[in-house]
Amino acid sequence: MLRDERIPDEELIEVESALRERWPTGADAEFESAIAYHESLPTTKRFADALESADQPLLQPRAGVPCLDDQTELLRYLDKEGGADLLPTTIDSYTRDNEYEKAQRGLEEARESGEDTLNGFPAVNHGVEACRELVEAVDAPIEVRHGTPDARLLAIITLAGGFQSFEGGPISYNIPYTKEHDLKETIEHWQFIDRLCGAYTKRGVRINREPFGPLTGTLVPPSIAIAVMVVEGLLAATQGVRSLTLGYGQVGNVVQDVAALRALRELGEEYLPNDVVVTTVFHEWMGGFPPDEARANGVIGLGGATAALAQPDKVITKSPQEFQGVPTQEANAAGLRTTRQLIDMMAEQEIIIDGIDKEQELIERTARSLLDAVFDHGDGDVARGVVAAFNSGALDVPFAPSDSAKADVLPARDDDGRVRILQWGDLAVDQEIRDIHDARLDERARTEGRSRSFRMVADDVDAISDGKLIGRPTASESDSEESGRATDGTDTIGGEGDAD
Amino acid sequence: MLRDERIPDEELIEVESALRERWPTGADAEFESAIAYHESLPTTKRFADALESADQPLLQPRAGVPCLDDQTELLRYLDKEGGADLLPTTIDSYTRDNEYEKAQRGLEEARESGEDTLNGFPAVNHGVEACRELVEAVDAPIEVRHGTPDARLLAIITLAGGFQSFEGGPISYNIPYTKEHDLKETIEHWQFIDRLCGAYTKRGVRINREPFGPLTGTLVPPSIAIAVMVVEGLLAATQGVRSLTLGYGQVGNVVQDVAALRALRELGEEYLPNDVVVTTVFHEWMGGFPPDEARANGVIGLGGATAALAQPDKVITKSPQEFQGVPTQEANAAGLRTTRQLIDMMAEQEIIIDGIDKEQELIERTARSLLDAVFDHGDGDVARGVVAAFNSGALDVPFAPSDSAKADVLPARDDDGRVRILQWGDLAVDQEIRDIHDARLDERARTEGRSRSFRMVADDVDAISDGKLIGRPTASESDSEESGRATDGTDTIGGEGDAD
Amino acid sequence: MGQTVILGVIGSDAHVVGITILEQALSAAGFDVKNLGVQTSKDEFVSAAQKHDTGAVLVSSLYGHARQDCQGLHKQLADTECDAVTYIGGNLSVGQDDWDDTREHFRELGFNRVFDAETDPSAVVSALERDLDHRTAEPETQRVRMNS
Amino acid sequence: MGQTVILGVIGSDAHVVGITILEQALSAAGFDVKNLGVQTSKDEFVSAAQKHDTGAVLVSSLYGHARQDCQGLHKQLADTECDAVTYIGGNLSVGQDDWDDTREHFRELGFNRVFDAETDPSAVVSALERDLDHRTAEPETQRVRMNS
Repeated sequence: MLRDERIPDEELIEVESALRERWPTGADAEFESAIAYHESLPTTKRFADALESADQPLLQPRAGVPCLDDQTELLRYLDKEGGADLLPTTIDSYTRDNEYEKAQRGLEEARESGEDTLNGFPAVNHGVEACRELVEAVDAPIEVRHGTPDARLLAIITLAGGFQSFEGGPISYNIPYTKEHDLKETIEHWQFIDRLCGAYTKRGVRINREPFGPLTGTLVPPSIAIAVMVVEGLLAATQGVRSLTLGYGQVGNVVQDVAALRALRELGEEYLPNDVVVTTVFHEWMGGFPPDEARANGVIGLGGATAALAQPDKVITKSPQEFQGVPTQEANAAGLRTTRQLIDMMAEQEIIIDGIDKEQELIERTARSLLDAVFDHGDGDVARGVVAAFNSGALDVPFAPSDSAKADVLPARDDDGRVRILQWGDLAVDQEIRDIHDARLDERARTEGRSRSFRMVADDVDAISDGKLIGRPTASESDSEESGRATDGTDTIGGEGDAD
Repeated sequence: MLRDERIPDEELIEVESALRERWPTGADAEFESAIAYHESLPTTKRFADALESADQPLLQPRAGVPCLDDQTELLRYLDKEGGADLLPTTIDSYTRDNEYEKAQRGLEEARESGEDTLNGFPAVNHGVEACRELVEAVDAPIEVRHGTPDARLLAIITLAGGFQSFEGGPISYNIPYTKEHDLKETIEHWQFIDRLCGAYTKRGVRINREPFGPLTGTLVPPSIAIAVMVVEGLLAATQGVRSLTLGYGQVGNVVQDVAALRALRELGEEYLPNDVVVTTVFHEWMGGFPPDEARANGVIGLGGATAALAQPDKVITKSPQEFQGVPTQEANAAGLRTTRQLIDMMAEQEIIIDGIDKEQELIERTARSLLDAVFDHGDGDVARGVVAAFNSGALDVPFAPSDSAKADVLPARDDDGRVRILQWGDLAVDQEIRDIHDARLDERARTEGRSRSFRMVADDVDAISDGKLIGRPTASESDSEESGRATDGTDTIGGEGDAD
Repeated sequence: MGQTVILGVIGSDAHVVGITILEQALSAAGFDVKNLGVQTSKDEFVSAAQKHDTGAVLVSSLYGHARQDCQGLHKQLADTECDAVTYIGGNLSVGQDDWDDTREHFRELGFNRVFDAETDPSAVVSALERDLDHRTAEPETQRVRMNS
Repeated sequence: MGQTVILGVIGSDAHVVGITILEQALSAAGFDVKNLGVQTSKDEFVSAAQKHDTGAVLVSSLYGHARQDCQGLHKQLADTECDAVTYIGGNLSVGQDDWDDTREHFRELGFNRVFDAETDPSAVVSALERDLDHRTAEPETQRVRMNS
């Protein structure tokens, strides 16, 4: 039965042994020699120390290609030309689905053809030694970034391979990523991973863990993201994790983003045990990007400016080629440097913005309400509570594809561009808070001369890629813009005119 | 004798006739037919109306190439691909020096070779008809941008040619641009230009005038820039100008930039007659740019964000290729779009920053003190006063090459990155204000563990192109950074180690 | 109105935002929507269509594998004597393929309408209203862009 | 110390920031600086050098026309029996010319030291201290970058 309790040593060892047999490379992932290996690494490779001791936000990109030498070269490039402080290794999709055989075929094809036949680095297939070669080949600490619901074997191999940070979590790598993975089972899998990190930690190798804060990446209300981060943090802490980086994805409203990052840090420190070092990571806009590098640079610029104001411990940067998928290494490095320039130019300025406290209070109050619901649903057990809360809809994530969540919640921006909740489903939030959101959305509805509806959601989802923050009714609907548009629209049937 | 008095009709006509004989194209610049031409233009070409009625900052790039068809194509590109709201026509350097024969040779070479042998559009040589073709060929209103101390013939021809906005002014196109032009004479020349604009205005063709706010473009203290803008505005208003756009160049500190733009608008409206419509223009960073497009985009991003906060009426954008000189049209359009994305994403957010009022008060107080000195120096006559004030150093511009200014003032950033005055020369500012600046610079000196000195100025001048706002002592001086640097320095002789 | 419409993301694609919004738009327009969610197999589409005697099957795909994922879908629908209209929308090809070719390909597979990823939900609603009320009208495919 | 140093921007170039800061640096180091300002002609450099019996002539150029502007400068200085050391610094060539070629060119014109636009003023001060105290040392040219 699922419980938020530390996995006993013998169970850890037993499960670990069984998992290592799932793929030949598991054999080399021996814990004692891994400890010795970590101890042999220079202090500059200590991810947790580097992150926790920084006095400015550290920058980290995303990057993963199939072959070891290409991945080495890519990371060196991002270090040298992008000035990344922390490096990533993004894992391929097959590995995320535990399809190691497919990943193996992809890797072999990549080696033969020289093409990137996988969308990431298949670390399980590469095995412990290759991971260590990668760790040694670059100067900065590296994190495993993926999106794997059952990442146990990936964790066993990459941690033995010298990585000291591991992204993901049972909710954040289930609810936004898959349809059918059972949440209860995913939690058990991540309890194992956190327990493994705890075992390293106990031996003096503090593995940094980073739940994935942006969730579905699309207008996620900060309170929901923060509640999920705290739950994942609590589950990890129980298993012995002592370095936790809680995440949050930019929504694009400066006040709300700064307030959310402060609330995240505040609640993280409040809810997590004192012996856990809590840091925060800010993800530059994870939603749709403009199909234009110049405009994309504007989005990245706002991300950098927000990071400068909010001072998270880490920033995951985007590239100007975000729209078209995986960026070139040059574009990836450019995103890092644009962000750096903004942070460095703004870092020493004292910019105190009004109203952040008030927004932070609203976020914290809502997040507490969701966390209370989780504890209530589990009779005090956060593991059982979170499963039950997602099941009842008391905790919910907008646009969640997972069958484990109701996904009844729909967000929309208010008249100031802050993300509010339009449809509540069964979210465990009291009427007073709901009234605040409703009032703010009504304000927007009045401004736009339309009623609150899913159309706002649809418009908001596309707004930033269309060059705005808020999805206001378009000019062709309100007839206020110059010609041209109308002409362009004549060959569309069933256009907006028809539909209204 | 120089006086701030309206040029009589007969003098205007007499001088205009004489000037029109200086170059063959002058003959076509006939005032009455010009009025008729302006009246025939569609309302969308009315520069002043477009600018004054906008509800969001309008964007305008810089751009000028020698040939008419190329200039037409360039402006169309910036309109279509850059989304410029207002278009420029930047004039070449020979024309700025009134060297029309050299400009003619350059233009002919350009036509033959197809190369841009001039760094701008020689409007005098092109003449009235070509200007009109250009005005008609593009949709947006166009402004003449140049840097010409004696721009009288240029004004006669371009205004007759259908342009409705004319950049520059007697101080702002003398003090930062030339060494030997006499300020008194330059003022007389601009009185003529403003009087000509006034004549158009009186006939219903409101010509917009835009003094060049950034001055030397290098750490200009806002109070100095604003005092110069007000003086130029007053001189123009006397001659009948009724649409004035006062300028300000970004210094990079958000609070100071917003405060300065508000102070500019405030003092502009206070000092100028009620029948003058005052608007403001914000120039994205005019100092040295990073030699890297990605970092340059960061600088532009901060410019866009500042514009979104300060809401000037117009923004002159920079391009990511700023470092290398004249940008390609693609880069120019990219700068426009990056700026637009930031403004559009931030426009609807209410972001109220603390401390702007206090900074604005300090700027206004200092600017008033400088303006009082100008009035005193001229016994109430602003034209004579400004000459005398520059002569005595009561009014001064840092890094001014002109013999008409003392250029004894040296600026430096304080610990927050705001531009303060390090060396006062004879600037007409009382001890109380000086003490505030001194205290802020001492604060920085303490932070950096060095004394206040010109080294701060030198470091600040390069800081943004080096990726920071404030020119802190570099790592090699303070020995706090990783190796590498020291090695790079070994083959330099007389390096910093020697000098200290 | 009131006709049943089947909606889902085909294959192993987990992009949920589009169908979430489309579901809302269709419900608001009075359709009875069965949202099969993400990662829906061909078989699941077919059996849902059969079970609900559906008027329309709306397939979404955003991860670039629609060609493979839809292979045989129309044959299976025909085998169950389902005469629903079928739409497909999303990022229907990998890379920079020409849209006309892409549309043609999916028309040949049997889709009545083909939409790109920029399509406004209201365009789908209007098309459905048309197709389900006026089944005699000749089916068309078109590209509808929301913001260009 | 206390030796006179002539400073100016040659030709029709109006870039004033560099020499303003250099003037401050040289004054602070105890040199007697005559700053001729921007847009200074060859003749003005030569007559100032003659008038002040200067120890060094420092030429700045940032607008890319230094080659033309400096043509004949050293001949004129020699004609007036001026034996000042001469430095030049700034953006000394148009476009992406190779720095070694540029430096070589200005050495051949007669400049004792050639600096690029990234030079720290303190490097110029140190070089001058060296050259004016130890005139027997062999003149050198080098590229000094402040921040790389």
